[in-house]
Amino acid sequence: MPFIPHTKKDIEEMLQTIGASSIEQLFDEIPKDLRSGELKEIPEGLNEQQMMRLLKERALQVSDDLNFIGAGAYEHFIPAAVWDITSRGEFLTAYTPYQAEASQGTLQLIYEFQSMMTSLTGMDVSNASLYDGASALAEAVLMAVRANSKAKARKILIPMTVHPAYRMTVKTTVHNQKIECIEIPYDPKSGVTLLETLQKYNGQDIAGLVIPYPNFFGQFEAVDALTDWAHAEGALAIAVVNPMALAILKEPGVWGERGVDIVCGEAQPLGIPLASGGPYAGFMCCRQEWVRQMPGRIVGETTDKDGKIGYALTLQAREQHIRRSKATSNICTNQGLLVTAATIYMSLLGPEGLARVAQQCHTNTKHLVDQLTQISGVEKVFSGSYFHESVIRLPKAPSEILEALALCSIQGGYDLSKDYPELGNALLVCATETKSETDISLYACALEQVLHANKKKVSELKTVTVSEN
Amino acid sequence: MPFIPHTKKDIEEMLQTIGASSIEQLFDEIPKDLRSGELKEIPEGLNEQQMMRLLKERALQVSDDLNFIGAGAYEHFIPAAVWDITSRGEFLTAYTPYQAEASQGTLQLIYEFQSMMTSLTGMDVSNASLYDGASALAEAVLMAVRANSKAKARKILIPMTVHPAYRMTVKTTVHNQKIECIEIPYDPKSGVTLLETLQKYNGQDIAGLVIPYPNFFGQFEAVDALTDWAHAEGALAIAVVNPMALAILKEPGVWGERGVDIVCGEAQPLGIPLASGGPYAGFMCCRQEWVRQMPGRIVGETTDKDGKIGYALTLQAREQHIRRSKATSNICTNQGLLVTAATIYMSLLGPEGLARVAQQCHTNTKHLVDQLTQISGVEKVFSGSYFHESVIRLPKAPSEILEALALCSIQGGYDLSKDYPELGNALLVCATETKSETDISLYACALEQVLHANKKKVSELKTVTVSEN
Amino acid sequence: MSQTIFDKSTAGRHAGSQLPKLSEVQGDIPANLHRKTKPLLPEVSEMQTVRHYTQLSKKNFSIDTHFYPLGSCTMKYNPRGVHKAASMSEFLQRHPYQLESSSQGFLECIYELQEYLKDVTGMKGISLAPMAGSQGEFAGVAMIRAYHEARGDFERSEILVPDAAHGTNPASAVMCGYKVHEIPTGPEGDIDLEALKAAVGPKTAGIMLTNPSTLGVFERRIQEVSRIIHQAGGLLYYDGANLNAILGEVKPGDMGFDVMHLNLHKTFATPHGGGGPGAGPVAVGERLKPYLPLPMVTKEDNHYRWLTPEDCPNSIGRLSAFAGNTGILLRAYIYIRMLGRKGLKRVGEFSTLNANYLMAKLKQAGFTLAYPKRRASHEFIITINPEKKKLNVNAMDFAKRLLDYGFHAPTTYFPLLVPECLLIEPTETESKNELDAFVDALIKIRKEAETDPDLVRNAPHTMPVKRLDDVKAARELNLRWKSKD
Amino acid sequence: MSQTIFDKSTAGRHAGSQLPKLSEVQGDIPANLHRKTKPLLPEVSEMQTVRHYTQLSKKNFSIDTHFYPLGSCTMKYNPRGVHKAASMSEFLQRHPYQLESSSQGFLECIYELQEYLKDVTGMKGISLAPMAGSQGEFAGVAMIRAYHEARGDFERSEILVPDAAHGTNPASAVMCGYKVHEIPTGPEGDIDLEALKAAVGPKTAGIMLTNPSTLGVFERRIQEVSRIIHQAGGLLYYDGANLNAILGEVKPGDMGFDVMHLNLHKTFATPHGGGGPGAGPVAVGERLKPYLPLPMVTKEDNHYRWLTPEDCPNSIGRLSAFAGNTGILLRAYIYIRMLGRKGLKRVGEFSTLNANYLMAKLKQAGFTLAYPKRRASHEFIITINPEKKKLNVNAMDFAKRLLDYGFHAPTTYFPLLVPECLLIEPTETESKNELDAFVDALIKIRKEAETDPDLVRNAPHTMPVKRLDDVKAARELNLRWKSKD
Ligand SMILES: Cc1ncc(COP(=O)(O)O)c(C=O)c1O
Ligand SMILES: Cc1ncc(COP(=O)(O)O)c(C=O)c1O
Repeated sequence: MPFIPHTKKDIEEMLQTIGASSIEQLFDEIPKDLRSGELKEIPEGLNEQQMMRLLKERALQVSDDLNFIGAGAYEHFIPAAVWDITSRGEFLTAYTPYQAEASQGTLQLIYEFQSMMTSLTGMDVSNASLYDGASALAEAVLMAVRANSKAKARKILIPMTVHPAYRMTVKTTVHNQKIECIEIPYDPKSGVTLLETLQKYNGQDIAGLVIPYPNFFGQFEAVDALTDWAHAEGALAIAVVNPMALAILKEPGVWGERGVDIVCGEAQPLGIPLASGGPYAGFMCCRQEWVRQMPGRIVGETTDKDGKIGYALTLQAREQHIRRSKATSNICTNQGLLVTAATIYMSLLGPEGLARVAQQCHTNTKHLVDQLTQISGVEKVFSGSYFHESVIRLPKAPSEILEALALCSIQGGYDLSKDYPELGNALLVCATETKSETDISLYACALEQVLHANKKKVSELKTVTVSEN
Repeated sequence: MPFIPHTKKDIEEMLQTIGASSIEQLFDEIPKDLRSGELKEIPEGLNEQQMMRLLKERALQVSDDLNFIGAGAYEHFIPAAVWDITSRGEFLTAYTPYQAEASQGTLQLIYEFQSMMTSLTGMDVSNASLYDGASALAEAVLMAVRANSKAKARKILIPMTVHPAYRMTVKTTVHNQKIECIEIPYDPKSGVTLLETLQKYNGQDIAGLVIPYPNFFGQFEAVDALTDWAHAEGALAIAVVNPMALAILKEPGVWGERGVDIVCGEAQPLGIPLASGGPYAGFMCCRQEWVRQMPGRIVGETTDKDGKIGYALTLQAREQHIRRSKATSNICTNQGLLVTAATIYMSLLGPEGLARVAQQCHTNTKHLVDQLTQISGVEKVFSGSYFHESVIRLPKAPSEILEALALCSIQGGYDLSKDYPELGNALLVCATETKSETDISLYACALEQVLHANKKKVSELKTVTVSEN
Repeated sequence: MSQTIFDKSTAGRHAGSQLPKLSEVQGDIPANLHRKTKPLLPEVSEMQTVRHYTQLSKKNFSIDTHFYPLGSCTMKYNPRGVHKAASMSEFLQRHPYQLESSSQGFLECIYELQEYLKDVTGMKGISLAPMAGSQGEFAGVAMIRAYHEARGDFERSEILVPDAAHGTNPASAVMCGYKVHEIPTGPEGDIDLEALKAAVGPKTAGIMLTNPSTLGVFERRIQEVSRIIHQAGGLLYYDGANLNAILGEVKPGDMGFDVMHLNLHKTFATPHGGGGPGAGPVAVGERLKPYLPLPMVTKEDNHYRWLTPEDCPNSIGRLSAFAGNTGILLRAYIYIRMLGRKGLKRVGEFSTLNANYLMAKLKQAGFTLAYPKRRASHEFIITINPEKKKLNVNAMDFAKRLLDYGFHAPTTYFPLLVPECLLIEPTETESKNELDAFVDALIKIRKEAETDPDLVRNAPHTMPVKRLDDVKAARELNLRWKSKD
Repeated sequence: MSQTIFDKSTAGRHAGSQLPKLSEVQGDIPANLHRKTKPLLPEVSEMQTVRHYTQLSKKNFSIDTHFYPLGSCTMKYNPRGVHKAASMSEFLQRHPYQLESSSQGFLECIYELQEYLKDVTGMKGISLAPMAGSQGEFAGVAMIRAYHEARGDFERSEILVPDAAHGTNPASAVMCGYKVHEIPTGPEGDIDLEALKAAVGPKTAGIMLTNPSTLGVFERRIQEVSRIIHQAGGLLYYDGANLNAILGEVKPGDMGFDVMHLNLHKTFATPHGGGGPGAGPVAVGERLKPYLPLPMVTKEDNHYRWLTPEDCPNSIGRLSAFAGNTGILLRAYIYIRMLGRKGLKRVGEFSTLNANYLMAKLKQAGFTLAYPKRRASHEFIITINPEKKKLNVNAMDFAKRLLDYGFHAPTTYFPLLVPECLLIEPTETESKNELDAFVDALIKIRKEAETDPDLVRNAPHTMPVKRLDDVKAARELNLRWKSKD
């Protein structure tokens, strides 16, 4: 019996103690007509060996291509130490740290995570994670509405330069509470939100303004002006950021005159593998004044009976297990293990390492865009600088081109034509620090071939050693 | 500086404390003319990311074929838990447990390993490992000579059915001490050592007789008769065994009238990956009376100041760090981590699991031999039953056939024609419990094609799901 | 000893082999966008990081180290093989937007998991999108709202929730814009049917309950509850946190539930990670299928693909940027494949056997059961109220002292309606020996409470810290490390 | 608490998902060959195994958890990335007899490692076959014997070994059939040259020494030693255990050594695994090349292959069944690739800096250096003799008390010629902060020895067990678990 330790003798003795004649009898309070028959769809069990072979076969049907997709999930190099330690049983198989004295490992780690995140974002307070970046933004919107002193303000402005899936998630989450999300169009030249566009909401009951940074196109919004506009309008400024970018870019805590109110985003770039989109970890930081509106767990330093420093979950009166229907959120299980990985990752990289990763991602993407746009028919879509993603326009439908690139073992980017039909055959591309010069040339060469079917063959390039990055 | 934590400031302060002006100065006791120049053959360093890519490229040049080779190293399924736990830093990065109080984890584990090994072999005492099976046999031979009361006996009989590399290792090790190894031929029909062949050594100064089980051809030696012959001749009986086989086969402790004196062998089948031949772990067990002749570490149970049970290295007076030139062996560093893996493996498998693995290996190999010998021109070489390896004869040179099979992603066995030219085009094949019916058919089919280039194609078979085993 | 990583930091130090090589030309991010201050991240060597977090890990209790009978949390063994298989590089490296044509092996697993979970729950449709139980609840209640509104019924403003319910239930209802109406529980742990009847009406959007309930007993009149709610036009939501108890025995779909979530991190053995991640798939009967959240996987001519908003125009939408906690889904899939249909049924059987055995032993030992006339489900409640009255040692003291004995504490002070309660869930993966040892420890602690009550009141004594001051933590908020100088 | 796995075993229990499926027909092993009794292996569940060995691991000190300044052992950080790269499935699954044509990527690594190590040592030939230092020593001395015998010189029956040498040196010489002649050490740690001159002669096969020696000092007159030995017709063996100190600074080949081993598990950071595995490649000058043990890898026309006995007719032969501890070789290779030529040189520099700093600090703190006039190499010795005389607290007491302070003890009572010695080797991967903390601990312990000597004499107090009775362990031999019933 996989994972069940009972011997025949155990079972007999246990039933005897209970005073039951069979295990079956233990279910005698369940109405007979409800007892169900066999599970039909579930196959016979496999031992670990059989299972490993099955899963290896499945894995073989997932190709291991060179990846140039970004769009909210970024391939970074993850040092071996990160998951070696994160996978230790004591982190992996512990529950939420309710019994603080038996959970000091997890609790201190979260406290350290909070310290790192507040510093990266320039905020006072961080929570211990939310599900992912998109749901974190949804929670930030709810929080802004709760926190905003203008009691009736239930409108949130969300630029269309926010990740489309984030916008959908926010909508799904907040519309039941009759909060209205107003989408703000972007400037088709620069791919960012213009202050002019916001002006028409002057004087309205706006609870919050969302500021993506870098935005979905990889471009830099005018964060100072946007933050100040929000504050001038009595709205909360909500930054949704890539934490990796903050290693080199101005932190939201110092945007504009006063800094933003809430910062949220996706911690995936910090040591969390792509893994088809999850588990990742949403994060949220805010200014001290809003701490009691914060959703999710928070860890605080305290002392024990002997005055020794220790850590515990705190401000639990915000949470569902204490406050129930009056909680700041329904979240309970969060993404603790990913926080563990992110904390170890940030510790290994340090300020210098993180800055270098961010810098090199930028450099590589710029190099990629330069190379791709030298191909005839391929052009840049937006002016202005970008972080580590950028939009290019292709002469044909991206979906077709992406399938053709996949035949060269290249995942070429994110097809924007569905979410942003107005951009035409637009593709969002990304080259993180994991890409070498050769990788980038390989992509350029493959695209050239797909579009113009000539020039050097991809296979030639492939023999070049790829360890030079 | 990879792995060196010093900052500039640290270095300055440290030099100041030392009273040196530079690190260079710390080497001033070394004669100037000895100071060497740059390392020339060593390339520039790589960061972890670059290194991982380089090694992945190297790994891609090691093919991941279906493996039917045995010959002393066996592919068994290794449960994930084995190396998950073995790789924990506390096991992986500890030193030899000299400070017993700070090493109870390793020490108790070795004590448990010793308990398991003595029971598997039917002996009284086990050590904590030697390097590998071959060097363990060499140590067993030295031990037999030391232990043997007939002071002048320096002859050891080694059947040719012992692994050829083991015989070479023994020779390299013992000939410096003027010990003579006499090789005993096998019966060409049954592939085992006949008692008659030994009779000519009756009454000679034989210190020990080596008994391989199963022998290198996979066949079963007449262990009872051989053991009794040795004892009748005043020689020690040394069994060299596959511990996996002992899960179902009679343990050396009960061979013949009195059981053997020393059992050694290779622990690799117990949860240790093939890994090109190492690190593995040699083991050695013996009867109580020989314990002080044992080479290697031994752990014993003892008590602490409070009378609480604990574990410590014991009988250290046998060892080089105490006894120096009078030690039982020069061994110091052994194969502790592999012992860790083997212990966890045996605990996970238990007596039932281990017996099933052994049984299924036998069944699969029998099935393989049946299928292969149905191919015209392929025949069995020896009569009698075998454990999980067997010798077949091919119509062409095995080396050629093996290269051809490799093109079908099959590693087809161990070519015996160099070590045993008298057997002709002989090949030693093995199918452990990791092989499914399909795998075995795949091999048969590939061999058929290689030999006769017709019938069903290998590629057809390959599409059959392989998770059925 | 309990230094933070920041205390170990020295300016200018770094883990050299983690620094990427920089290209010579470094792009063109305008200088005014650069950050002015170095973020407060540790500056430590690789070994310092490894040592610090390895040492921290050792301060945790966990399934891999301790019996962890935390009620309502199903802390069972998390198979190492499952973790390994789900960690194969092809799975870890797959970008969420990798083309479907390059991802069939992954999509196949997800698709089959959908099918399996429908079988297990007796439901007709499923979305694996929710990232934990509470998000599943949110999605389920949002679908209930969508269903009523699609029928033009905008009057239903209330969700009924039994008083024993988990905190996420009322919180999720409120997140969906509903008011919460609490329904009391009867003396034997079943819902008070009269109160229920009195509460239902045209405002009732639905009821959320779990069965067996968090009181550790099976709601015997579930069919009647279902009838009452359905007659009033409401829908029934099933909180799947306790599914472990009835796996292969009863299906929520057969009990009359319209929508439910599963906690894969409980029932399907995915590790809890010190707080998460989990996954909370939401399954529905026929009526709610159109509203399921995205994404889902469908199979067409042996090709697997994601369903799009165009395929599901009435979906409540998305709950996350991508496809939820897919790594956890993969683990649940693998776990199911390992157990198979027989193994899954045994989970229900043996988790129930273990709970009833432990309950019987504790009763024999003189502890007070909250529901002495009932069978335990996979968990049960004892109350320390008698001990508290007699010895002034409370449930929390017992819980903390258990830590000294090497057992994680049961859930304390939940459900709220049983005073001084310990909610005990042993799960099926613990052996009889372990359960016996746990009973022995509780007996010893009670003896200590009689002879040396301060020993228990001041517990724990052997943890890295003694009992912590929660009040101080909340009053003197210290939520991040600050340099002392 | 410290139950063995056997104490947790219950007859008939097993880890179900580890049982292979059996075929129906089960082969034909004759019944008389079957074993009659079930072997005493634990019968436990998978979770019990995981929990038991996870808990056991927590009782160890290790590099990943503690500063471990064990002299002569070079306990430095073992990079996690190296372990991961060497654990790629292609490397782990490769059968030792897999065809060369299917193994080029692996053989390339091994070949390059051979080349790199020749560069590092200044030697002309190398075999990676030996599986640890002591096997390297054996192989080296066996080659010395083969060399003399090939020249028809059968008279040389002695190997000289300084009294400070590691125990493996004399033991290895004896295993090769030599007698051992000990050479005394002078007051400043150098070899007594007069004694050496007196000892050499026609019986001298060679000398084994390490430089820097296990006394933590560099043998300053090594060139003279070399001249004396060579003039007598002997050869010089270099014990490479201390190579960390001089990596990139001096090459043994340049010092005049003819043959040496390296400890990859020391200098090249492969983890020591609680006792092993290691690898002890043996490198030689031109004269001994023909005798190198098998196997080795050669490169021909960009193709890598193993050398065979036919290629090397004078080889001393094999030392193991296959190619030695190849997994360790791979790790050393990867480590070298990560450090590169500059990084390797820094190892020598910073291990020396750390040792000299620690020595200076301890001297300042009033501890007694064994060789106060000398530079430390990568390690150094203090003697607790003054403390012992004054306070009756000895080196072992200091060592055990250090455990309570969270530091692994230095090597104690070795080398044998310094009384009450602690041989301290910090390695280059420790930070100044850590070294300072270690000094503080030693100062505190000395204060304790003055004020409360029993506290130190009875240490340790915080380990899983108190001080263990070694005498009892040897006298009442209990070497395996036996059932109590
Ligand atoms: C009964 C019950 N319902 C709901 C939940 C919420 O599930 P999750 O923590 O996955 O959000 C839990 C878990 O804590 C629970 O025990
Ligand atoms: C100086 C010295 N020489 C030789 C050895 C033996 O090396 P190994 O343990 O690898 O056999 C050691 C290690 O213990 C040592 O410290």
